[in-house]
Amino acid sequence: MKAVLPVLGLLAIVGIWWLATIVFEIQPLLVPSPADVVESFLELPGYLLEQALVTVWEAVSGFGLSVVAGVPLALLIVWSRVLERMFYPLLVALNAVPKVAIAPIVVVWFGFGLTSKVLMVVLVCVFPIVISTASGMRSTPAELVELFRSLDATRTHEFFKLRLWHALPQVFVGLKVSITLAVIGAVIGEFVGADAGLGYVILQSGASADTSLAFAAMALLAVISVALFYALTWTERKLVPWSEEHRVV
Amino acid sequence: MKAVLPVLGLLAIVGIWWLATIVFEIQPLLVPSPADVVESFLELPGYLLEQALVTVWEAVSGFGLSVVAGVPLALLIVWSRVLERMFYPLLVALNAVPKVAIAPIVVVWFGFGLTSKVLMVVLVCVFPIVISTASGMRSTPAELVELFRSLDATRTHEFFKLRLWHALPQVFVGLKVSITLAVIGAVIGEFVGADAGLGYVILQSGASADTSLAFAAMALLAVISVALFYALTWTERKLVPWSEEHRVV
Amino acid sequence: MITLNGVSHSFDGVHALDGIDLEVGEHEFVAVIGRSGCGKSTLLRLVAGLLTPSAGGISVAGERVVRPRRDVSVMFQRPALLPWRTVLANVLLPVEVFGLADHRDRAHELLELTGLGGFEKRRPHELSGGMQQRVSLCRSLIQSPRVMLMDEPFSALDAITRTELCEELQRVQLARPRAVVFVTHSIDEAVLLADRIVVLSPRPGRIRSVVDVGLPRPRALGQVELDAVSRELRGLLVTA
Amino acid sequence: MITLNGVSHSFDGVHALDGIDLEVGEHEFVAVIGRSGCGKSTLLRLVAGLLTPSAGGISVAGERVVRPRRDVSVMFQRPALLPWRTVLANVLLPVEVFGLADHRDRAHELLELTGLGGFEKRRPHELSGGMQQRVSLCRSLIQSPRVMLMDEPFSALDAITRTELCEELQRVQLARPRAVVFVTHSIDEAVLLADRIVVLSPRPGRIRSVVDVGLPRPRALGQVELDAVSRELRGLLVTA
Amino acid sequence: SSPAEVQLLQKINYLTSFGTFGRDAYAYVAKEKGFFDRAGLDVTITPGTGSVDVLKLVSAGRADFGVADFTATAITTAKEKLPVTVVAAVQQRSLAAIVALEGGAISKPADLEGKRIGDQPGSTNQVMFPVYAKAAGIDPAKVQFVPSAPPALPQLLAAGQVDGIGQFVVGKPLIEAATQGKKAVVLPYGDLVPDLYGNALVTSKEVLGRGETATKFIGALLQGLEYSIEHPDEVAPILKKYQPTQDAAVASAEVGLMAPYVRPSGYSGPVGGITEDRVAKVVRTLVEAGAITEGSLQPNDFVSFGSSPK
Ligand SMILES: Nc1ncnc2c1ncn2[C@@H]1O[C@H](COP(=O)(O)OP(=O)(O)OP(=O)(O)O)[C@@H](O)[C@H]1O
Ligand SMILES: Nc1ncnc2c1ncn2[C@@H]1O[C@H](COP(=O)(O)OP(=O)(O)OP(=O)(O)O)[C@@H](O)[C@H]1O
Ligand SMILES: [Mg+2]
Ligand SMILES: [Mg+2]
Repeated sequence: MKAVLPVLGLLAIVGIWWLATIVFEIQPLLVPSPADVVESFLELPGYLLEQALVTVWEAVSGFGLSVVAGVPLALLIVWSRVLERMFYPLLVALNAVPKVAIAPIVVVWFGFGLTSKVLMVVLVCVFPIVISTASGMRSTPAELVELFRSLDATRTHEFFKLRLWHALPQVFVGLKVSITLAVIGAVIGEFVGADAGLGYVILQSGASADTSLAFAAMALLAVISVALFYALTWTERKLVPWSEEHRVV
Repeated sequence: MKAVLPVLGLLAIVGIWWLATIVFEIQPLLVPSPADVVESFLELPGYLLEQALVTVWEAVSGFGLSVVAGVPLALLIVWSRVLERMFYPLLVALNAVPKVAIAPIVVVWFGFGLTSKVLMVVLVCVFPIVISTASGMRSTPAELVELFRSLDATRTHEFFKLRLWHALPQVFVGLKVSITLAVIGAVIGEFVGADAGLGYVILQSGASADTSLAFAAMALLAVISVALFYALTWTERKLVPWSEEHRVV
Repeated sequence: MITLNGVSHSFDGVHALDGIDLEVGEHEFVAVIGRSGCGKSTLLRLVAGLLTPSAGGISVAGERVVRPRRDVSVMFQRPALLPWRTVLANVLLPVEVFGLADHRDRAHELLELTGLGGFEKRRPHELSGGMQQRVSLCRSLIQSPRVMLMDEPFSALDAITRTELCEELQRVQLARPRAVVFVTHSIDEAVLLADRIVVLSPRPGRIRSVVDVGLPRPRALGQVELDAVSRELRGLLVTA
Repeated sequence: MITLNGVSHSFDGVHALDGIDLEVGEHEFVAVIGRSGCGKSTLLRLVAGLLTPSAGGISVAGERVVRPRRDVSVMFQRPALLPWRTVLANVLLPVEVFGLADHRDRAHELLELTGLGGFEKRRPHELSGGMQQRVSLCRSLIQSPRVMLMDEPFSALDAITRTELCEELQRVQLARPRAVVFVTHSIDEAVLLADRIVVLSPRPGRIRSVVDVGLPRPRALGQVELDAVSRELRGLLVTA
Repeated sequence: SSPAEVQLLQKINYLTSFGTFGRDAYAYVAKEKGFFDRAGLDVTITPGTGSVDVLKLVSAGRADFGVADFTATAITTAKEKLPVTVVAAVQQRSLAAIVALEGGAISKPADLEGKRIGDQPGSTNQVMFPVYAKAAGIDPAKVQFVPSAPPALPQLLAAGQVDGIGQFVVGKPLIEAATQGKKAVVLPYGDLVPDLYGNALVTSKEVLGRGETATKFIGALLQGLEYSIEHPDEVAPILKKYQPTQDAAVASAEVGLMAPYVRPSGYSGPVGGITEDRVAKVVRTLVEAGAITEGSLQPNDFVSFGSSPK
């Protein structure tokens, strides 16, 4: 049953899309019909899946790095008002720089290899993780913070035995926002200086006006994101069973 | 005092950047020195500020629309498991489509005017707002939900008098993530078809290899984002004074 | 007014209530006492329609309970105040939800009565534990229900305030009687207020015995007649 | 052990405590009673070093209190359990924070003693209100502090459990006396347990009087001598 | 080849001008046909993302060679003293053109007045338009350029958002394939401004300093270019082998179209040849067009005539 609904939703959307391409007689160059897209995919299934794997790998490793970097960053920010005041605005500023515009610089710096793509992913992912983790840690109920104070707990304990745990559900919100951005980050990295990955396929097909192929690649991206997203949701359920979100209300 | 720390942080970063350009003898075409960037800005201050205004307007109106669309969407998703199961995956999928890749389609559809940029902003912004609002509404403490149930409150009341209020602090996390993305969304929109805005400036300067001008535009983008971000933070403080985050702990 | 018919309830792995049969009259004040964790709150939740019994049936005013009813008010064991609302707005919540006419005066009256005058504009986190409980009490009193379910309403209150509020509750019940189910840990309180007292045995909660308090009203704490009933109840609780 | 010197405290706009002078001996059990909202919890927080007094000075073991100390344990009015920890892990929290050797056996013992045996692996939201309070009690008992601050530790417990735990507390205090400040709403409890009872007047909290309970130990609830003191206290509270 | 031989191969990083289309396929041909192997080179081909990016990557040493538009290279080096230099002209005439759809508003240069042309800001097509307009006898001020990103151009044209787009001549089959059978009208700049070069092979001065290797690479790549235009039918399968997403028909057509630009009728020099006279002329034209300032660029600043094919 559970699986039926998303499939229904998908069918509804695909149906509307198909109808639109027929009714409005949209040129395939602009928006190809679902059939065109499927056909494009079936022409090169092996190749596309291979490229998809490349992108997944970049996205996942960048995402992992972002978690490893972002959570401690959030900790530092909540830990010290001084650090927060000094570097939080910079983080916001960094996040606001359009990644598409700095992608070439990143490639110049870090080469055509995996590094530059992973870095792009990190640049895109880190901010949502930091901000939601920080906000989660800050929203720890006053009564629990008081408990730790009363035990004269070190700040390390306050952070690792209390705030981080309390923040976990919100950390996951950050992670879920990030994971879809991660895929996009990888694609942007691939737009500049790559010869593999779905981003490269999109670039190629865009430039050769092969819109159905681009759509096929984007559909794959969507599938990847949805899979990664629900993998996270599943992890959350396992890891945060006490969260209000999972109680039957 | 408060203002001193961010300025210190900024100076530290600019200092490191400057040093790097000198020590590694980086070519200005790749990374210009801060001096080059300031010079570029001072050459065309009026023009750049005008372009900045264009981008701000696009970002802010798109952001506003995203709030107007995203919060009700989150409501629907929390309201009905069926709707959630049907459309949440699609939303995730939509978010995973690289905006850079669909920007051309948006422009083709909605023309070179404001509409296409605003739409790009909405596409970028809506997801973080939806996901954090939904998660905030879901995490409403069971005891408060039970209170509303015991009053036989309508679901409308449950949502508007309870869940939405409870979610407000988390909604703001979503908004803060979105606002910086909004600026990027506007820029991506401008990349594809515009004759004004900072994105256009970056595109133009990129093509003419005027990297300092591109950096000046990006610095402006960063300033805009930081300003918008802290405007939101300020609003949050005024609007959500009960939040644990604002209690002195 | 309230009928429970062989009601049992289990939470995964914990058997909380077992075979409860109980009848509460239209104007009857029934107190429920029992060891901590024996299922008193669960019992109230079941009657309120917030939980569905694992077995047995419950009806209120002749209708099977399948969901909460507006003519049943619940005061929870924990204050459950909305942190973003002022004290006054918290008290007015049921009125708002029911869409009733202005009850501001009534709210002020109740707050005054419970000693919270002057705190109307404060937020819950600025109140002491007992004050929060009183706000929650005011909130449940502002509805005028046919059935009142109260879960240890005075547990966080000092002896004096508690006595005052008990007297107030007696007065209200005499003037305008309703069906009340009142969970308490204070035997004296139960004896003072109740027509009948239900003693539950420890987990799983079963009805150990039902004691009729056949004493005339109004009663006052410290009356010698009450002490006898209290002693009887204490004995029942120990052997429950 | 504890010395308060003209201690006052105000929260923005609310004058909670005013000019409190109090001395608690090294092995002395002091109960604090007073109307709800009179500043009892605030008093404990001040002694615990969780709040800084607006005026006056506090010292514990001869040192000025500027921050919480590890030899002072606090049991809060609300359970304050960590929702992600099991009951056992919640009880073991202080041990973990202090970095002490394994206290698992002690924790199981305490849980057994407070009637929570079998619930070690449950999470707080699966417990009744009284059970949560008992977990919190176990957590504060697992530390072996020189000073114990307890804020209405038995308020959510039934009469029987309460009596049992009171007796246990008396036993512990006789065997290994410490300085205890014990906030309660139950006059009987105060008389049963305390060496001295501090009566606070309503907001702002001032010391109305200090009653010495010069009765031999162990005491038992229902003793006639206790009743006399109880009556005196009730009178003081009413006129406080 | 045995491991010992592999040891000897010199590693070279090469960037195409933009993506991997028929017009850039000659590098794959050189690789497939073993021209690189025979020159003792192990070449890695990476798709480029436009002239300025290629110039940046080459000057930063991320790539040893790359292909960039000659005009863009001239303009960029006039602005920034980059350590890059042109070593060969891939096309002897500019590929720049305005492309429109048949049956639309544009069929000859004179139609351009009052029309909207979509193009990337700063592209050769846009920069050189005044020169082209002058040669065509129209007023450049009367043509409106709508800035937009390269991948969006065919779609904008197809959707009628613009009347024409800036495109390379060889883009014709692509546009026609994309618009499903509509014929494209191509107005090549090269027809009226024959002096302009098309793409150029650029490298850094540092790589040139390595001597032998550079010369060998240039030779092998141009051999691939020559082979491609002589055997256009062989190009498509080779490209498809390396880049499965490419449309073989479009790729062959592109190579076919490109041939007369690599070796125009009447051109007697070598494939890839570049001469100081013509470069000087181009620089002058650029100054006239206002793209660079007088005296900011000398031919020897950005072209290494000594290394170019003779
Ligand atoms: N964080 C706070 N902010 C503002 N006012 C507060 C705060 N905490 C307590 N107060 C006020 O201080 C006064 C004393 O509160 P306190 O919690 O000490 O009372 P208490 O004696 O413990 O009452 P109770 O018996 O109800 O627990 C109350 O009037 C309360 O409104
Ligand atoms: N949500 C829940 N999930 C699992 N078990 C629960 C839940 N709520 C209550 N229980 C269990 O049901 C039993 C009865 O709980 P209930 O809250 O009804 O007790 P109570 O009589 O109100 O106790 P108290 O006097 O301490 O409030 C307890 O053993 C408790 O562990
Ligand atoms: Mg209960
Ligand atoms: Mg208190």
